[in-house]
Amino acid sequence: MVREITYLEAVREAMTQEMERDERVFLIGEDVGEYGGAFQVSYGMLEQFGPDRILDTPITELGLTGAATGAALIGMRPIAEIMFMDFMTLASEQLVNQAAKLRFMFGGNATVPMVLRTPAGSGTGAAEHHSQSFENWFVHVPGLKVVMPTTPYDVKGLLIESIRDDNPVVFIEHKLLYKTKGEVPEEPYTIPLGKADIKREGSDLTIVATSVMVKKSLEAADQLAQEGIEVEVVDPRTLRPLDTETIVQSVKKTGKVLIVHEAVKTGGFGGELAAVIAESEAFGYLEAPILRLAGCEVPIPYNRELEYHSVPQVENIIEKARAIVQLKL
Amino acid sequence: MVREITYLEAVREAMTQEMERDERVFLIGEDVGEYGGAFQVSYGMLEQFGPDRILDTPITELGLTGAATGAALIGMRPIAEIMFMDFMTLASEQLVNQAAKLRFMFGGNATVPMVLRTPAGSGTGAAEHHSQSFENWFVHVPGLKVVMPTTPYDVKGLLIESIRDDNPVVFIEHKLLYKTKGEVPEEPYTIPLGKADIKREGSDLTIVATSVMVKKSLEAADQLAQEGIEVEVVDPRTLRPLDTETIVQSVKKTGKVLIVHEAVKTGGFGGELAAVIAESEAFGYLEAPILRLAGCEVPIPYNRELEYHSVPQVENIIEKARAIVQLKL
Amino acid sequence: MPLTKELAAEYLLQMYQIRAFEEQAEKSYMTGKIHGTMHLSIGQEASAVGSISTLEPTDYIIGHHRGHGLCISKGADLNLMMAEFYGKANGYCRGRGGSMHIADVSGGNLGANGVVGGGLPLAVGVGIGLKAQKENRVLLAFFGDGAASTGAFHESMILAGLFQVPVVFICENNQYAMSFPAHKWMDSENLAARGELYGMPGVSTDGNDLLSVQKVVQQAVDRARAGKGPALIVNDTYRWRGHSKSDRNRYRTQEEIDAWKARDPILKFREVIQQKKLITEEEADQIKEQSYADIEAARQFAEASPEPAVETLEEGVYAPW
Amino acid sequence: MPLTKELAAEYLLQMYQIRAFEEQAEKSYMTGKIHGTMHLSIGQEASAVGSISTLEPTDYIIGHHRGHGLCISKGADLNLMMAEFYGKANGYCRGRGGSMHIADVSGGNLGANGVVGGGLPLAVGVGIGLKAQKENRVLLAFFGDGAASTGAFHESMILAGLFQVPVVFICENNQYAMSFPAHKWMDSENLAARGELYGMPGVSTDGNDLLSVQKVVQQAVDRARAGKGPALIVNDTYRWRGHSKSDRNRYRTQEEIDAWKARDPILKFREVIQQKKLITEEEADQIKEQSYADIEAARQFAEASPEPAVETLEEGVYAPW
Ligand SMILES: Cc1ncc(C[n+]2csc(CCOP(=O)(O)OP(=O)(O)O)c2C)c(N)n1
Ligand SMILES: Cc1ncc(C[n+]2csc(CCOP(=O)(O)OP(=O)(O)O)c2C)c(N)n1
Ligand SMILES: [Mg+2]
Ligand SMILES: [Mg+2]
Repeated sequence: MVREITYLEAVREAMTQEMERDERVFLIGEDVGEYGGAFQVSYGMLEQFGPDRILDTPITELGLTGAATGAALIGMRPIAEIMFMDFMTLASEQLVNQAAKLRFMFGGNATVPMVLRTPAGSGTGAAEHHSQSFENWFVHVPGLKVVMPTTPYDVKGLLIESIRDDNPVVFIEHKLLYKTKGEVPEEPYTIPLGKADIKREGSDLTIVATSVMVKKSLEAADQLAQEGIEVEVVDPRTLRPLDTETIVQSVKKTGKVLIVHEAVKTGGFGGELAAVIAESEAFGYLEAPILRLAGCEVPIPYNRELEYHSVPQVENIIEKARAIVQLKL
Repeated sequence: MVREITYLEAVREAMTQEMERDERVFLIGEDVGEYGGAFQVSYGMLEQFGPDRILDTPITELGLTGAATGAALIGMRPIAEIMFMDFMTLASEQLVNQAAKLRFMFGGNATVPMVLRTPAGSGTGAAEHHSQSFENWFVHVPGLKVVMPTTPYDVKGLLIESIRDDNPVVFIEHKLLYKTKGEVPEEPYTIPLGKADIKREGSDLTIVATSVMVKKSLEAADQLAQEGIEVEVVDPRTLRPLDTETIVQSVKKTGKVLIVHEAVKTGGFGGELAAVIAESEAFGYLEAPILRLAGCEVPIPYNRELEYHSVPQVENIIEKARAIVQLKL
Repeated sequence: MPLTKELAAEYLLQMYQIRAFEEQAEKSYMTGKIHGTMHLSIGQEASAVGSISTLEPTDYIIGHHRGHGLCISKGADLNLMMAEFYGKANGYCRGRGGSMHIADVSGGNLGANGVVGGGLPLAVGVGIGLKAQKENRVLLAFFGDGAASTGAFHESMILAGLFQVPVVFICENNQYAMSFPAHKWMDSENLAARGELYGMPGVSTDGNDLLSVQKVVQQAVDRARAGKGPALIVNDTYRWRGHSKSDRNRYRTQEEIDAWKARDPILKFREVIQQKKLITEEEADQIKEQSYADIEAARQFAEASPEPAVETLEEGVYAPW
Repeated sequence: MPLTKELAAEYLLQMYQIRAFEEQAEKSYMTGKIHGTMHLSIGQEASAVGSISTLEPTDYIIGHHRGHGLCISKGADLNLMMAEFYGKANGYCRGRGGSMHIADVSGGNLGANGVVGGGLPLAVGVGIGLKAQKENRVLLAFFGDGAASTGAFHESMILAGLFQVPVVFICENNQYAMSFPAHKWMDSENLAARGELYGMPGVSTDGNDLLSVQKVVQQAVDRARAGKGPALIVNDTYRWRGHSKSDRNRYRTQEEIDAWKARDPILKFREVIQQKKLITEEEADQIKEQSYADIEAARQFAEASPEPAVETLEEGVYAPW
């Protein structure tokens, strides 16, 4: 049987194996060295690779993101870590205007192979400034690829693929998934970007969910199965490029769809998913409106109860799914 | 007959009249003083109000946005200008983490009345770093309001309303509209945020468009009318909060909808619009898929021809609208 | 101002209250009564009290993530503060903000910030507003050595110098930004030297000596109030505890920690005022007991306080509500 | 290096080519052959040529929005450069970049940037890469006085000093950021003084004197190549033209402009080399004619070149394509 490791260990193993394989790969970020990263993701890597390949920076989100971009521009393959997704706001200029555009702007005569990793999400009581999810910002930027993995297996395969990809990839992890375990082969392997994964097959309803909401949707699906409702859970895994085909086929099969993500509903990635379905041939197969279940229209509050209720939970998914299947809208 | 002025003059008049009315209002930005702003929007205001109320800053997008936020926090009503929307990337931390969240984070015991104005859009040959539109980034942020006016009349009424609003408002102008003229009353007036405007009535198809695309959609509608196709053009004007009601009613009436915006299609505001329609009661009235016509998946190139073809033009709108109405998809 | 018996007792009380608050915070966390994280300012009490003791009640402060001590020095109600730390409905932020965002706008505390350096641009704007409002108020803007490396710091200092705002920028240089040692890119003198280049006086001082902190900050506050513009002050100090609960202290030695503990800002101040006969050993001990009792009362208040109602979740996002 | 006849002629030619390119750019714009905007570096030729003349062909530069002169100094093919300015298919960026984004990565020109200060973080990363690649290459990173006020500058200087990258940061202080006068917050000495604080030598020089620019940059380049880390250099200079086509020059006086024109960097260099008998009046005039002829040829090449095909619009967004 295959070895089990955590999501966090899968991130570390992917980075480590790629750094062993390719000396152009290095890690740069705040407290990624001795401290091991705020979540201990890179713990031990400084000892293995030394300070020339594990670069600890002062608090300079814009600077370190641009540094990764510049290094990539001359043939290095950097991995940059932004400690919390909330601080991607500070990094966004270099990511959006430079990393994403340099190649096109220079007529295709430049290549920017880099990965920008960052943990998103609420549930840790870290409040408004350490809990956000806004992956759709980067989905909206041509030149970027956006990956949002759910399982340790997907993490390792997608991160290795992202490091080997010749484009800037935003790799969004989730704090609540770091400690979750799963089977992960020891040897390096890749999962292509742009391929969705059907995490559970079902015939009554398609749930398209991302990141931690895939986990919650699977829990919901198990309980719904006991009521005889068979839910298909589709995990896009890569948000840009998006595997529209797999999503559309699933919706054509079930005729009903629920979109679930943690990010605030308005302006979120769920809108893109709904639009992709509504403009596709699946439109003709829809037996119910396309519904979204997503974060409330609030910043993430500190109080545990309020925080819990500001993003979708298993019971909310069950309720919404049931309503769609029973067409009680 | 009412006096005609340009969109640009309407912005200036709204700021000027509010500054005359309320001494807490001031303007801060790069080159907004002697230079008159990169587009001459604030030309003459330094002479009228002096350097204590027209604050010229060095190049400090993050700093000046935070400065506006801090001033608002203690009772001032600042208007900040970011010279090009592309540089909102640099301002986003203070706007998203501070301006948008302070009130909620402090338990409702803070108020942040400010307006952040910025020109978006392509068509001026300014290339990748001076042509972007990504309004959906800010639509995705609870605590912000987002306004995107199309006509000189709407500009004046919405900007005065935004300045008087007690929340941070992102006010997105369009470079290509600055020189367009329209009737604008001389006295101050307001237009409520969150109210869409039906710019043209029609029965065959609803086009929901924003900013310069409203203008292009109206041109398209005139030509389509000659073919007997009656298009209804809905201009949300405010993107957050969104006037869902008006949009849904229009779609229920026409049964067909085309969404048009300049921003890149993937991850854009069109997704939100499509989702809002697809989850509404209008869903049952749809006779065709919900289609989006938006910017190509590229940064805005310099070459005039390429730039022209990277965003929707009148002929593209006509073609798409015709296809939907004739159900030739 | 001259150090009277009353003031000496007041400062000592505040420093002990800070120490006691932080120790209680740690206990509450350890016993699982708090989720999330927190940043303790034990060892930095003199920087907070020495700086803020120079203000009028109508003046303002802006804090940072390690801000409990700043709130207490600004006169926060310990009950409401502890209630917020517990995320309760009657806390300063109705349980929305918690440890990292305690604010009391009407009381002149414009809040802590979860974004390192995030308070600095705000400080410039507050300064612009204070200038316009012409009520001779001033703002103390606190930040850490880590915040000084952010672009926000550079832009804010330039704008502050340009507009000559009545803001005193106070860097609490506790030598580390999480695990990153300040000395790798600057030290307190180096940082203070930047003041001049930004168009304002810059000075560094012993942040563990309440009276020397008070002296330099008072001068800067008087200047600012007189319309002579901003200043940059660096309080050289140290945090005894780890950065936050996730800290394993791999990046520093026990010797270093012990050496700084030997320079306890509270004991240092006690000695001074006892020597000056401004207080007796017994009085000082009573004050210490008093402060721990105040915090214990606050804990009980907080634990007895109600949780915010879930129905209120969306309140306060927009004005009015 | 010693100033030979050949080098003197070469530098003069480059400066005249820059001047001629900018004058042609302005004409092409005025006659409606170009849309968009452009930023002319007339008056700053010595800063570009003096700085870049210190490099090996395998070294790198990063430019900024006023970067035509930098491209020419780095050895750009005038035809491909003019073609890009015209937005043609055979331009350096296939017509995608235009005036503000001319780049030639394989030729060591990592591009101009439309975001003020946007090239500085990139420069740090290039420096990190050059260190790792161990080929003793160096990078010159150019930026304006306006870029120096951005947070990107501060963070980049700290990182450059920390990692001791082989990068020479060159500020072309032409006294204004659009209409904003640098002197309101700094001057060349003030800016150069920050180098030390960031952990690198800082020096300012007469940016209109090619030889003094070359001298200070050469020292910095040699240091960087020897692994001794980065440097900050400020070339004090002036732009003769408005900021861009939208500029009405309201913020400066004709007297000021004339005073700087009297310090024409090209004439200044001509005098020096003629005095040193490195060139005759006639030879210098021939070089001038030659350079204008080169630019005229480039104009004809550009105007005769094809527009990019619309079908190619989406090429180059992602690798591979
Ligand atoms: C912009 C930003 N980057 C990173 C973090 C994560 N973080 C929280 S506190 C901290 C260290 C701050 O150091 P300093 O400013 O010296 O304050 P101290 O913690 O030492 O009191 C970091 C890196 C953050 N909150 N904000
Ligand atoms: C981040 C950013 N803010 C504003 C602008 C608009 N802008 C273009 S050039 C310029 C002035 C730049 O001044 P400086 O760096 O001194 O270069 P110079 O134009 O004087 O050569 C400004 C404000 C920009 N391009 N980027
Ligand atoms: Mg610190
Ligand atoms: Mg300049």
